[in-house]
Amino acid sequence: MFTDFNLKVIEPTELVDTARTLKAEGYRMVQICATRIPDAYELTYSFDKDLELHHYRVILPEGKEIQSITDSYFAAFVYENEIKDLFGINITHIALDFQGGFFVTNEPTPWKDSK
Amino acid sequence: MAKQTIIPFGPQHPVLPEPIHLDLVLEDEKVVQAIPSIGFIHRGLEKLVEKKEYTELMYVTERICGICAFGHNWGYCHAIEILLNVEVPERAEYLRVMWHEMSRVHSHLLWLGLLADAFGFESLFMHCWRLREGILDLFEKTTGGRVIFSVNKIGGVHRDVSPEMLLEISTVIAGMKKEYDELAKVFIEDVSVKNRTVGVGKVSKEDAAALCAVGPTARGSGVPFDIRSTGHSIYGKLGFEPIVEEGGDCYARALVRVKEVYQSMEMIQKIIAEMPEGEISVNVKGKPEGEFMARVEQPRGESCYYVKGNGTKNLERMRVRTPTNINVPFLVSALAGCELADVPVIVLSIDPCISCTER
Amino acid sequence: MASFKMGKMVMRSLFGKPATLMYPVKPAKITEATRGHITINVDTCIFCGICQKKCPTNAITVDRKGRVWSIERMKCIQCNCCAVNCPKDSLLMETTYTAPSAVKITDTFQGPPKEEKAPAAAAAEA
Amino acid sequence: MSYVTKSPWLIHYDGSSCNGCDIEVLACLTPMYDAERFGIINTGNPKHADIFLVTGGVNEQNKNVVKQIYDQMPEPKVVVAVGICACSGGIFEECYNILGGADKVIPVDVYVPGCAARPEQIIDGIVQGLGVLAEKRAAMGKAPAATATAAAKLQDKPEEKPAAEPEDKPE
Repeated sequence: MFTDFNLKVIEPTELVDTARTLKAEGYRMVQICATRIPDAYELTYSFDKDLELHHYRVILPEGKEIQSITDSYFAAFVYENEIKDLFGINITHIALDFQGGFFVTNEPTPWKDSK
Repeated sequence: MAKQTIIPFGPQHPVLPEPIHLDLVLEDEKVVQAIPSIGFIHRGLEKLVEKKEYTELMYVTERICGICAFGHNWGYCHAIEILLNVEVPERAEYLRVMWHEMSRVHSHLLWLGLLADAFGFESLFMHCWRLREGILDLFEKTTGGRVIFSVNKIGGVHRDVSPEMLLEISTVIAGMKKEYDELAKVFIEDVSVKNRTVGVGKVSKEDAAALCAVGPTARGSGVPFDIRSTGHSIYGKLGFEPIVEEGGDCYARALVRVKEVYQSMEMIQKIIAEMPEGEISVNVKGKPEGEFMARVEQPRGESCYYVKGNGTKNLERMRVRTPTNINVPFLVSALAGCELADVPVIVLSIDPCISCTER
Repeated sequence: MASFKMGKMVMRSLFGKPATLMYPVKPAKITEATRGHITINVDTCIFCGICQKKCPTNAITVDRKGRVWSIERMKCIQCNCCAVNCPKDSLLMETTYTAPSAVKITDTFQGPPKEEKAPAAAAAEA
Repeated sequence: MSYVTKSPWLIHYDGSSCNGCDIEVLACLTPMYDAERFGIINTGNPKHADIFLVTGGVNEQNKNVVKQIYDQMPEPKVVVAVGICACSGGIFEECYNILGGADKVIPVDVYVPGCAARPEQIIDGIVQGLGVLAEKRAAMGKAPAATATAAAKLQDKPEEKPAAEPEDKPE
């Protein structure tokens, strides 16, 4: 049973290359999770190989944009659009970009001001 | 090049009780591209962490989805138990897996019925749903609810199941298996089922793996990915082996589910036979701190529960990644190049659960 | 023989008893464990307000001073959370469900006045 | 019009529910509960329906869908809100994207409690809805020239704009 949280913090600029390497090594993308922390966002990218989870974390300062990983993992478009709509993080070059129309909410980007 | 037409599918569509909207770009009768748009049942329940304590959040997590309610609740409890360093009693684990596998039987029967309905096999639909009621009755007798159970708690389960009840479950499941044999035969052999499913919505093993598909959807394409094979909880003791089909079409996905029902039924019998005596819950104290991601194999596939606590009774973040969420790209790829008339069957074949997806 | 795959099932359905439960004619199927609706024994209730605080949907209102316990039936989700947390076990999950209605029902229970038996009863129960 | 009492058709729309009530609504139509023996048919077309079953709360994206389906149904019509979410928003009431129960958007005639609502409760709710339907029809009969708006007034219901929306389906 896995009880630890394999976390590795990387720079926002390293993200696309990391995703590409992981893809070549046969990792499967599990999920992307955004968390609001003071003055920044915490993006956790989880990958899986042989049923073991590996998390890569990007701390993205407020107002900065980040490049999409959809060129390595097409399936990431679901999460990236979601994060774009709910957190207001600008993710560029998404393969299937809904331009903020993925989730229509009562208030735009409800998570942005949660802290 | 033929003229392109865009046909909207959903949100209110007879084949699917749930609202999903697809823009189907057609050339004649062929679907060239499908663009999903969701958010019709987005509730934003992940944000409730700010308003509800981590113990109250239990009742929220099981209402993420009414079909796999037990699994959602279990996954969340498991994540919190890891953060709080709680060892769950063995009997509680056995009971949890028993209810979880019962959920799988009920969910797969429900899906098989809906599939039959999607290609117009009304009587098969009715028979699947009639059989499913047997499981719901067992749920009501053991937990008190038909679809939402409220039986889990952090550190164990609320209700114990008496030996007489276990015996009854065992007998009911054995009886159900006999009836299910006939239904399974129809799904596996019947010409009308095969006509509508064989070769429809084909996705190769490589594509399924690249699209990160999970659950029976991936296993139907030959990807042997199943969280239960990590042997977490008591699955290691049950000798679990994932069921894999190589076809990659709707028929293969149906076949995986047909066989998984048998597998779950066998597992339930095994659990009942091996059920240990003892406590069903431990007292839990403290406030969760740190972060963890728990994974549970739901009827629809792997789902993840990420929790981040900061030492207060309100969590900092709770995130749920549900199986349909990650199967949507798979669906988009399966729909490209199919006939318009096959769209409902393909959409159903990934077993979409939209309320999970949008939370 | 594709058309006879369901033959046995069809024959059984043809001659067997219907599977239908005939609900309005026969009473609803209810088991001992069924979670239907919450009731309160106001005589043992100490109006501590824990149920109000714990209720995930805020269906319960407790008026400490007036000793009134009320529940909005159209908000209660039968999660049994209040009954689990009740320190005096005054709350009980009954097996019968709330009937549908055209208005949103609120059930109110008035507790006995505090002076009557406060010290004695509390001591006896503790 | 009297034959409608014998065979009321219903349309079911899933608002932002958790699926629990939806599968229970479907379970009502399958052999064990078999609401079809009362002549009830689950139709996909609002123009054929007398009873509108709403499950789940209403949010920003589907509030127009709910409204459109309601407007497209012919008079007299009954709205049955199934489940706690459709009654009041339930456990999701405090979520940022939930407006509340179905009554925030359309007038609701019968509330069916339960989480998830049991099939027996849903059948009870539909039967109560039939009573309301008969009353509404009687009210319409008294004023033969009554239009949809007049009938709504007789029922003291908030006036709905009858044909403001275009007649196409929300699909």
